[in-house]
Amino acid sequence: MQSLIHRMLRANEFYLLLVIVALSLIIQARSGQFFSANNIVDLANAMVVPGIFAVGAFLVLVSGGIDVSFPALASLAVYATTRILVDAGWSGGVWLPFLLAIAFGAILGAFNGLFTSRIAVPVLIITLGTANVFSGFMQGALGSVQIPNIPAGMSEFGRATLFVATNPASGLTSNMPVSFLLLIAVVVGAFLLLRYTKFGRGIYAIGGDESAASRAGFNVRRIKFWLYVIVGMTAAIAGLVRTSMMEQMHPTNLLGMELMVIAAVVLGGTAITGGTGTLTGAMLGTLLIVIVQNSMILVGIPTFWQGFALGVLIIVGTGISAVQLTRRSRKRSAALV
Amino acid sequence: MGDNVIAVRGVSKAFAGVQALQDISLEIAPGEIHCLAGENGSGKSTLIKVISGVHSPDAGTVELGGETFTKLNPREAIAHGVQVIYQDFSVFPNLSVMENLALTAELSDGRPLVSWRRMRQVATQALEKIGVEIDLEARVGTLPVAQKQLVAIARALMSDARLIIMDEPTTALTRREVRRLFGIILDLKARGIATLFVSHKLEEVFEISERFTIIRNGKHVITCLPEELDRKSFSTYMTGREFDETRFAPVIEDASPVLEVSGLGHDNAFEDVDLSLRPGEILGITGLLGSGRTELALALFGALKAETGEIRINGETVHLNGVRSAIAHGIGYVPEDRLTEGLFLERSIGSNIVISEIDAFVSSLGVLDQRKADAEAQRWVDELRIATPDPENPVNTLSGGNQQRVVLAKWLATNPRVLILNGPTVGVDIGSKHDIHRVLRALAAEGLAVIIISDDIPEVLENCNRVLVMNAGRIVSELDPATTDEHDLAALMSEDVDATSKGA
Amino acid sequence: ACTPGGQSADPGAAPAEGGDGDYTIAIVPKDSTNPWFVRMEEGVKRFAADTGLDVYQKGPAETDATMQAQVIQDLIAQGVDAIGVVPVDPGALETVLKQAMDAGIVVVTHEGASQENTMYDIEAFNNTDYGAFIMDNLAEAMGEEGVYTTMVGHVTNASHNEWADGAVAQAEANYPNLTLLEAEPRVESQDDGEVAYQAAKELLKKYPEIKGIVGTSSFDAPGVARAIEELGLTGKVFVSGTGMPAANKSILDKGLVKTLTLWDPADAGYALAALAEKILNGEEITDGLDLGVAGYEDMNFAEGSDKVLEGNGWVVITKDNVDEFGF
Amino acid sequence: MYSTGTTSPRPRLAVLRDQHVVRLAAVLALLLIFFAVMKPQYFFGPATWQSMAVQFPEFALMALGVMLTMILGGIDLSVVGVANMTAIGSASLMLAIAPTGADAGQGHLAVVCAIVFSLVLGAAAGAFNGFLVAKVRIPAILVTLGTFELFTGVAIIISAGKPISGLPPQYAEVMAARVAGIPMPLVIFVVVAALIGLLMTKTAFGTKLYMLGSNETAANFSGLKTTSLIIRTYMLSGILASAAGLVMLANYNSAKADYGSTYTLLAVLIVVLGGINPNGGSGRLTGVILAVVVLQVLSSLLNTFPNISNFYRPLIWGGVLLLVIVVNQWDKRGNLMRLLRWKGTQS
Ligand SMILES: Nc1ncnc2c1ncn2[C@@H]1O[C@H](COP(=O)(O)OP(=O)(O)OP(=O)(O)O)[C@@H](O)[C@H]1O
Ligand SMILES: Nc1ncnc2c1ncn2[C@@H]1O[C@H](COP(=O)(O)OP(=O)(O)OP(=O)(O)O)[C@@H](O)[C@H]1O
Ligand SMILES: [Mg+2]
Ligand SMILES: [Mg+2]
Repeated sequence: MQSLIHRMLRANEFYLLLVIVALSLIIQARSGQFFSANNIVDLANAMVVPGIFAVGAFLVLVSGGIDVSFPALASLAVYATTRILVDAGWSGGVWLPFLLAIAFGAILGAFNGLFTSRIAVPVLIITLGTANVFSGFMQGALGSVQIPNIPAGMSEFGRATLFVATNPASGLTSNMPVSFLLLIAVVVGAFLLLRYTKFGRGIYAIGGDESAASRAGFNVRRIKFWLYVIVGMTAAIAGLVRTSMMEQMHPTNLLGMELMVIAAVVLGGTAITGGTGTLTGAMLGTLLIVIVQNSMILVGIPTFWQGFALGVLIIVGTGISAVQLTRRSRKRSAALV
Repeated sequence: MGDNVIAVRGVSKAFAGVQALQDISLEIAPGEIHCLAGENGSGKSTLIKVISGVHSPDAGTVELGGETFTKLNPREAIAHGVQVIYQDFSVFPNLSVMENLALTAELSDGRPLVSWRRMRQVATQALEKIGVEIDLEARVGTLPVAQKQLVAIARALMSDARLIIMDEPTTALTRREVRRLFGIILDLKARGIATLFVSHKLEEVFEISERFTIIRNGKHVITCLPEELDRKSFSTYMTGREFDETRFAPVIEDASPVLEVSGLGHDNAFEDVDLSLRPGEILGITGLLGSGRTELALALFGALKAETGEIRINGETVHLNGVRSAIAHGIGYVPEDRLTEGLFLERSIGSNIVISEIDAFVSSLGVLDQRKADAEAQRWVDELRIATPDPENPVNTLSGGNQQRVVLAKWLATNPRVLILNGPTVGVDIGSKHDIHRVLRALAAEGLAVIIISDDIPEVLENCNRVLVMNAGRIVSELDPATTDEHDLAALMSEDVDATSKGA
Repeated sequence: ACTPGGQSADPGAAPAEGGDGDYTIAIVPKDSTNPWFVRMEEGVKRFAADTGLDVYQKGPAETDATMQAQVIQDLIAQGVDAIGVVPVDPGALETVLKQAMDAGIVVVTHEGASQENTMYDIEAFNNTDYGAFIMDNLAEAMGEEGVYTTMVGHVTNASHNEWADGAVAQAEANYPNLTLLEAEPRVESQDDGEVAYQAAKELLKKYPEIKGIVGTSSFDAPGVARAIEELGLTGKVFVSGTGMPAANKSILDKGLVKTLTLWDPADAGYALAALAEKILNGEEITDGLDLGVAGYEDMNFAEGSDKVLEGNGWVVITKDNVDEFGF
Repeated sequence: MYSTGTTSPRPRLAVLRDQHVVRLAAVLALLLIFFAVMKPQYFFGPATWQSMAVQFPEFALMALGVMLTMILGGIDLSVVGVANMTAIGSASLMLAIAPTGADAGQGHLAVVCAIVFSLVLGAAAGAFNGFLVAKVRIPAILVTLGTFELFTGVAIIISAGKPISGLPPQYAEVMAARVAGIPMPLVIFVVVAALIGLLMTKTAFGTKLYMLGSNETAANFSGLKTTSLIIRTYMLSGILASAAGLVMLANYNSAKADYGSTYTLLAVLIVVLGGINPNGGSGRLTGVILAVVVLQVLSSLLNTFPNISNFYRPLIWGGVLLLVIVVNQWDKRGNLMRLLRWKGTQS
């Protein structure tokens, strides 16, 4: 029991949870709205897309890389899907869009995987290149434009609701989107993959020590390749969810999200150097960022001050866990100054 | 010999510009304990990597269990009973001891899923087999070096291997652990498992091996039985040079100590340490891993703040509140782990040497006088005979022994009064070792005060004029090497075993 | 058509050399993914087809003032005859447009009423009036009473803020029962439908008294409408703003938004190119200018300006006419 | 045993030993040839080059800062935020000292004050980054992502999101001047790049920077003042970013919180393409400058094709980056360079 408490106190997730609770209480105190059913549902709604992206970013970080290409990858995969289906006049269900988008995501992920598994160059560099190629291809070669009317199956899926949460005081209602189940499925899937498959342990092993992994008999190349295929597929899912929920295809809507998502995952305690981190942490980190981004008005932070507040939060949030870590390691190897 | 565990025939391997192996052949019989010897960079690790399928040879074949391979991958090697304990252990620092032990076994069965229950069983058994206790849940990265190595050894031993290859397995082990390892090797032999053993510690090699293969510059020199060689001819085969083994006799003129320590203590790493050191002395501090020797060294170097006691330099009490103040007081420190603490691997040999005194080459205008710095670097390259065609090359082009000379050069260049060396010849071949010892003696003769921290007993006895034995954080005795023999010292170090294990 | 080398040598010579009718005219939009400018390009192409001149649209890859300036810089280097710009940010382009004019290139702008270094700027309308008109539509939906607030793409976006200011001024002047939300008078959608949606949800949760939202960016109204629908406030809270017909058909049909306003960017693109050609041909620009496309047939200088030409009006879309536009 | 290692001849110039730089130079040469053949009318016109010379210094200055921090093993994603914040700060200061209609004397005073203020503010912002990285020990990527938001936030707060313009004409006179026909931004960049080059190769700071980036623990054990080194490096990056802000202020004659929003990734792209190791410890200024030129030439070349949309720009940039990576991998042994060298190499 004592070791459990001890372990908890050392865990980054614990501090993150404290920060989230403290922040929630502040927001509640300032707005009286945080703990209302519909606000919680709204946050869950806002969490879906960044959450799915965060899973992919997390997988790559654990394997020792940093992927900045997933928003561009998702945009291209989903743009191509929507374009094809709209042009073909598809009016069936959402299964085909998902199938297509995931297939495109897999192909583009394989493109990433081909480079990362064969070239000994930091993943950040490679994906910086592929991200530009993806968005350039979408905007240049495909001449992407906004697609206002997406296939009916997609918009129905985007509107599909699990349940409606009503705020008894104000009577406001918020819909819990069906896509939240997708987020859960992706997280659970990633959890099972990481914990119970050799492939998943291989990702941790590679992140810990790549050459040791290959000596232990892991096929490092193959693992890396399929890792990026999987990340491509999850990114495409996130992109399709966003497009479906907006009921419009904005090709550039997702671009620029990458750094915030990576920050969220790192905030959750995943090491940039690879090998360590938990999905719980990654999700808590994402939740924290989502809460902040979606509570500025609730707290009453003036529009002009919102960027400032976000910056302060990132610094304070990461600072807390950093100080925690430093204090721990300083105990071991004191004043190296 | 058709019944060899392994037969390497005519293997060659070149890396960009380096012929690492040239027409090497080697055979090992079941149950044989075979020693592979050679200087740093002679190609031992490369040969091992060829056998284990990490590198594919440019020419030649590897025969395993009657099958002949021109190309081998790690899985095939493992499947044919080859297990390697690598020089860098090849453990996963981020994973638990359990996974480190069991993953390889899990991988070799065909299922895509892992079973944590099975892994726990396998890991428990693996540790039982070598008779050690390590927390299965602990992350390997947080373990001390010796335990990491034990994990690597346990992992290699658990599969039904027919050949265990150990690349310098004893560098980080204490004597006690070495004894246990040798016990394990003999046990393996009894079960018909062969061992290929690489070590730079001669006495170990002679103690355990049944046959030697010596290589030099990637070429086979000789394969023979231990009785056909004495230590001297062994060294000569390895290096092509001859060495005399002599003892250090200090020339101490100035009687006042340069460094005095009294009542020094830190947390529960070490306590109540008194010592004094005069110019020209070489003081040995020896003790098992975890005896507090490294913490003491760090405290003397200002990297660890001592909580009690005081340090006096030339009679004056000083407060070392950081590495820089230690350097300012003329203290230098050659760290234990040169790769992570001592060297800037991608940077040039020259800048590695001059980095600690670089401000001395800056003119009043703030401009670095590169020519002066280069000359200084070249001086040390010559002085310490660092084997490189060009000091502009990165340090990682050097072999271990030469890298260690670079670290040494860096500190000598700061012109210290006291030089502390923590494990100065760990993993260094006898040629380099001899050179390093020669340099240290020469420096002492010029008036430098030296502290050598090492558990290599011959090294300490041959090169020091006084030896302190540390045990469980305390200095338990002071010896005169001239009147001490190896076995007495070893006994002193491992005395009072209970107290020692507490510190580990 | 291009003059090799693109010489800056001879500032005075530009419009005069005209007459041979063989011009290169480049239209530089804010970006090109936005359907707005895709539509604009149709007008530009139509003009090219009508006249047979080398007229093309070339914008930056993203809505970014600095990238737009670089595109113009490169066009100057290539020595095009005229540049028509829809500035991302007029202030940021002053220097580069001055260089263009110094190099003898004809410079005209659209949606750049504050631009100094331009020969003429054409506006489909006056920004303040347009904001007022958005307000009129919103006020009507709100029954001319209640609390409202405004939403802009970015607080850094000049036109959006002018429209929003115009809307607020209109409310103050003509709708005494409309009150601007004191605590959050202006929120940001970051030109992102998702952010507009989330921000609207927050607003409506925190300030239940809100009855209307003035949208400006074309992402605002659809995003806010989505929030209104989800929160169960259809018919209780209203939004108005700019929007393209096809993109907003569903929210109009559902009655989430009563009216949207816009001007047809294709016509603006056509007019911009036509104006440039007229200047190149040495024609005099006077009140009553006819640029040959609906809404721009009788352009007049804005009050007190000899640069800004205003056309007549904007288009209102409702669910009844949404299908008539064909874009 | 002293004969290990190869004895292949070494080109005299250190730069030529860096295969990555050689390859980048080869890419640039090919590109220029292509440009000259395909579009001679632009290639041989001075206007093309002058236009490029005005364009790239903005982001190239930022890239220099990113380069320094990356050599250190960190990164600086806040450069655009610093540039805009300092530009807005100094523009406001100029307007306060010399409001519209002020005389030339006031104008000149305002310009000098503004430049000094901007650089000091940039240094302070950078020092803040450095403090968080070195002392609080937050990963640099998070620190600078956070401070990017923070600095941009400050910029929005002080400017209320609006452009600040109407600067004293003296500013434009100084910054839009030409020195021997070379536009001022390029002059600034060349001077700054030369200074940074000197700093990196001719001072102890430069050597320490590389060493620290290569192994921080060893740097500590070698007695380097790592904390101060880190803070000073981020400060330098802040100063460079504020210089970029001053150039932007001149190029657009105004300052605004969201100028140059695409420059962050562009600067990182340049640095990485230039061969700086993202893990720190190696890379050359020459490589980064070559990368800047390659990307600028590519993008200007692209703009000479009216029918090719600018959207191809990222595609081509990304393609070049991947190409260089692949060639580097394929050419591990430096065959390309051997072609450029004289014959006798033995192994
Ligand atoms: N991956 C590699 N790439 C290039 N050269 C290599 C590589 N591995 C080894 N070498 C070269 O091969 C030679 C032999 O190296 P090896 O590691 O086998 O030495 P070793 O005998 O293990 O030395 P030690 O006794 O120090 O362990 C070295 O000179 C080295 O330069
Ligand atoms: N992956 C590699 N790439 C390039 N060179 C390598 C590589 N691995 C090893 N080397 C080189 O091989 C040589 C010997 O390597 P090794 O790691 O065996 O050191 P070592 O000489 O054995 O040192 P020690 O005796 O301390 O083990 C060194 O020159 C080293 O730089
Ligand atoms: Mg070795
Ligand atoms: Mg070796």
